Amino acid sequence: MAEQFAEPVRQHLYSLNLGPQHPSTHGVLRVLLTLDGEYIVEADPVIGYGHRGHEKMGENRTYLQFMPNTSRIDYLSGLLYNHGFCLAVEKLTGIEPPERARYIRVICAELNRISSHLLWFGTYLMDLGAFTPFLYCFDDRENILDILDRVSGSRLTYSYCRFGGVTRDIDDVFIEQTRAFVKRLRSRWKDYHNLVTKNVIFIHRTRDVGVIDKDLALRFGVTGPNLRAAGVPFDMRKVEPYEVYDRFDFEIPVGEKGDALDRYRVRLEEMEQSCRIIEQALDQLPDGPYRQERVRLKVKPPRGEVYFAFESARGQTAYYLVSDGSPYPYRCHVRVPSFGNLHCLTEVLRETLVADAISILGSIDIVVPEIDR
Amino acid sequence: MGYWKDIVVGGRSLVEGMRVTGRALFKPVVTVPYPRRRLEMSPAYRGHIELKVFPETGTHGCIACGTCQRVCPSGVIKVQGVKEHARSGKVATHYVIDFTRCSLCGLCVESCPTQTLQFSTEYELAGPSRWDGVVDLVQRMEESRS
Amino acid sequence: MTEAVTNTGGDWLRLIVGLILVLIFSQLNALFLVWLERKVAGHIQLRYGPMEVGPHGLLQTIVDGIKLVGKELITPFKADKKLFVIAPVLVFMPVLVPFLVLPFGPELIIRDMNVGLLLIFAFSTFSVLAILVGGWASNNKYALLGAIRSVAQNVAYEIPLLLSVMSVVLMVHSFKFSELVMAQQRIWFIFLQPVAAIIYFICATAETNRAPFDIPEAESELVAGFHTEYSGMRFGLFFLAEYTNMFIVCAVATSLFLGGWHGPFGFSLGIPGVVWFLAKTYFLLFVLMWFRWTFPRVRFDQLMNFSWKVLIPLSMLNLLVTALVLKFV
Amino acid sequence: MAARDEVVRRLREMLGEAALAPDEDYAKGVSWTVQVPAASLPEVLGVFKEAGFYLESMTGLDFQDTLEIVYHMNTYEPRSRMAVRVLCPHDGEVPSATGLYDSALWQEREVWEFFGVRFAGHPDLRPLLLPEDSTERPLRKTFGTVHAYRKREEIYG
Repeated sequence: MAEQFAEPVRQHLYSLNLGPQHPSTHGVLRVLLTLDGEYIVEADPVIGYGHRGHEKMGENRTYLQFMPNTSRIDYLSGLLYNHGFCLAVEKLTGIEPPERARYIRVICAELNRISSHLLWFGTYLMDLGAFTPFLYCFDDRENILDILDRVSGSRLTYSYCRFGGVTRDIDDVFIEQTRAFVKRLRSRWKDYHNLVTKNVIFIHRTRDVGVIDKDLALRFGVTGPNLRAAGVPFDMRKVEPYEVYDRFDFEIPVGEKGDALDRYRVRLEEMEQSCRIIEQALDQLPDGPYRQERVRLKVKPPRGEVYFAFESARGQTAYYLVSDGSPYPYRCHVRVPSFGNLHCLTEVLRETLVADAISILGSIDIVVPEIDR
Repeated sequence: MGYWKDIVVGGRSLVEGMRVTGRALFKPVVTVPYPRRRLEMSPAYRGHIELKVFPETGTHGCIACGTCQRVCPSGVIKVQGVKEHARSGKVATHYVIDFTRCSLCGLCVESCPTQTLQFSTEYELAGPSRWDGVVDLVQRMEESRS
Repeated sequence: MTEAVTNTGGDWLRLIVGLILVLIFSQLNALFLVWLERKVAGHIQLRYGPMEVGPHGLLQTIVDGIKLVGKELITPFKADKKLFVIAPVLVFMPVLVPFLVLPFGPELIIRDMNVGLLLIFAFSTFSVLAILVGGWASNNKYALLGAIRSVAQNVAYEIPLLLSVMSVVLMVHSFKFSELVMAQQRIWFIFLQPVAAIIYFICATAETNRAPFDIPEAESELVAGFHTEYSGMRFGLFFLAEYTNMFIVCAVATSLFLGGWHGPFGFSLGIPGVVWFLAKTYFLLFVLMWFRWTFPRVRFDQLMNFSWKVLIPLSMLNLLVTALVLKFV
Repeated sequence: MAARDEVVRRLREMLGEAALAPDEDYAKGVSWTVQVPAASLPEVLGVFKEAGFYLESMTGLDFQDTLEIVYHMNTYEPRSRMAVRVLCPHDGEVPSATGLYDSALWQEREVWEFFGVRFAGHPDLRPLLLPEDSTERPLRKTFGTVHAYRKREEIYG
């Protein structure tokens, strides 16, 4: 879009603090903008307002005690983070969870992914000035939270997974509710498309805005839907299938040029693919125990390290655990996707308008506490 | 011709959008006017912990072993127990939790060897003081029994 | 001599009574509209909206008003204090004037001026000045950006607004509201001038800074735009002015395109004219709210593009066609 | 896989066979581990850059005898993650990767503030997540309570 304007005159520059308290920075993020009129000459995201020291905490807690922390790193997809941490420790120690537990985890993780995307959808539209889709999404999302509440007992920070299983078995009501939810979500697409996707104002606000192409993504380590919108079919669930993802038939949606509209489309399509995974997992759900009984509360992995990457709602996430043989990790590093996704803003925001900055910031879907850790 | 087509298509899309919200205007409301209507908590709901009363003994089964105290990630729990006489096991006399620091992970409930911990379904826990979160569960149990 | 005195006396009386009525009506109307907006928004979003104070929350806005009066009036450090204080007054004053010429009913016009329509547009432009003053005086970059946007937007949208109104004026040969309305006794102008009506309504939305054209106060970009720094009743005045402004543009739309106090096609169905007028006006207000809770916000340059590339050519064309038809048919 | 093999071939030429350790069954989540002396880090990362790898993660490990910086490089192909490990003394310096990867700008700032590793050639070494005036190195084992402070060979030996 920027090419369409005349070359901005570099004089009377002034700086504007977008945040830390601002309606659309999604948490305590501050973007230091240098503006020329309404054009952004330079953008410098300032982060760290929500730094809680999760990595240091990880070194001071046993592996199991770190579990509640993981769902607080990214509170919107807490279950995905639980899941990933669980898999990382299981890989480190060699615990094999029973089949049923694997399926339960996948179903719940995908539900969590949908809820995270729905929330993104709502807040993104709110950034663009449409308030109503936000409430519609929350109506749908509430359904997921109710479903997950039934099994995990919590609505946001689940800590549902345990090494070698999950805390609670799912029942028939859960299965029924999940199927009903998938059906309901599919019937909602038409409304969403009529209200948002086809809307001419929305299309104009997002098309060709904030293009993150392949090259930029490579330089900044952008992953997740933002990378897939640029046309790279890179999804850890397909590339390095963990858990039982290799048994399901699903596609990785990709975009074409990586603008905000592509990112929007990719996320919407991803929700549909998650629905497919959930349906297949429910069909294949085996009977059996939901938790391995012999796992001690204080797991003691052998000396060594593991780097386990998985796909959270925002992109490629990884736990890097180093064990010295004690019940406490020697080092516990979390690779968070929003870190790279946000960093590329320094480049993407250049030569855009303030209004576009908000649109781009919303479209890359960051969770600030995840960056700050 | 693109100019006119854009106007027509764009205008149509706006009308479509208004139809969606217009229909919603007459749909039933989905929110709950909270203090007037309350929802049931789910069976798995994780509130703060409380001591379970076993009908056989008429009291809790806490033996003050301290497993929950050690497993708690945030150091929320403090248990104290006494031995009635030299041969008998310990019985908890004080079981203090600081709910304000609890992250509701449920590790204490899972680790309890006598299964005497359970989640309460209470959810209106706001209080004017930070010490309102500090509760002695043994005392609480006795109050609820009487 | 005496006759002239009583005459002016009668005029004065009419004016004073009218002004008092206008003051009361505009306040009540604004409070009601705020409530209506929240209710409409609520039900569009599948929730209740205000429910607690009064039946269905009807008294909520009054309570909110009292709260606003009780709040501290904060003046930011290094703000231009005089202008900062004047701006809310400046924004509220001109919105009262148009009520003098609005035709609520056949006999319910306080002053039926022969330049009534012009008066309204002259004063509605005035509010831009107030916004500029308020935004500039705040010493806040968000407010300044909002003020700049507001001015540019108003300049761009005044033109198609007036052009679309001109085509109606051409048909009636008058700026007088009573004549404009009387000309629509048989058929409303919306059927004769649909393009002008649509353009007028779009521009009116932009004039009143309503979504999807609410870029001066775009809350997700500029926090609250030009009134970011205002608190208490100063903010309240901006707020009331916005809603009163909405009423005015909708009332003008009603009298220009929807037949004012007339029923459809000359059937009044025994309902008094003022009811017809208010019903139509509130319907238009409802549509404005419907817009706001449906659409995303347009971007600043798109807004300008839309005005200069679509609305202005279209309204020019419409005016030209009207003129030609009137001349040759 | 092609990109990975290409990198492995070139790194063998550059560093010799001993520096590379394969992990065929991907048990640690990386396919190859490359031990690199600090001086030749820019060339090694340059090889990765040319093969289309991105800097996925970068972190430090604090041992009694040394610090270790671990770079995880990945590309958009299955099972091609590689770890680059650089040893660095506690008050030492590591060449910066900012010229090659823009993402290193922030990740190096993070490692700098948490471990106190200076990156030579980094344009802007301010704290990123910590307050601007902080001088602590929180992830070093000398900060706060720690459970163990070990030598490197106790874990990897």
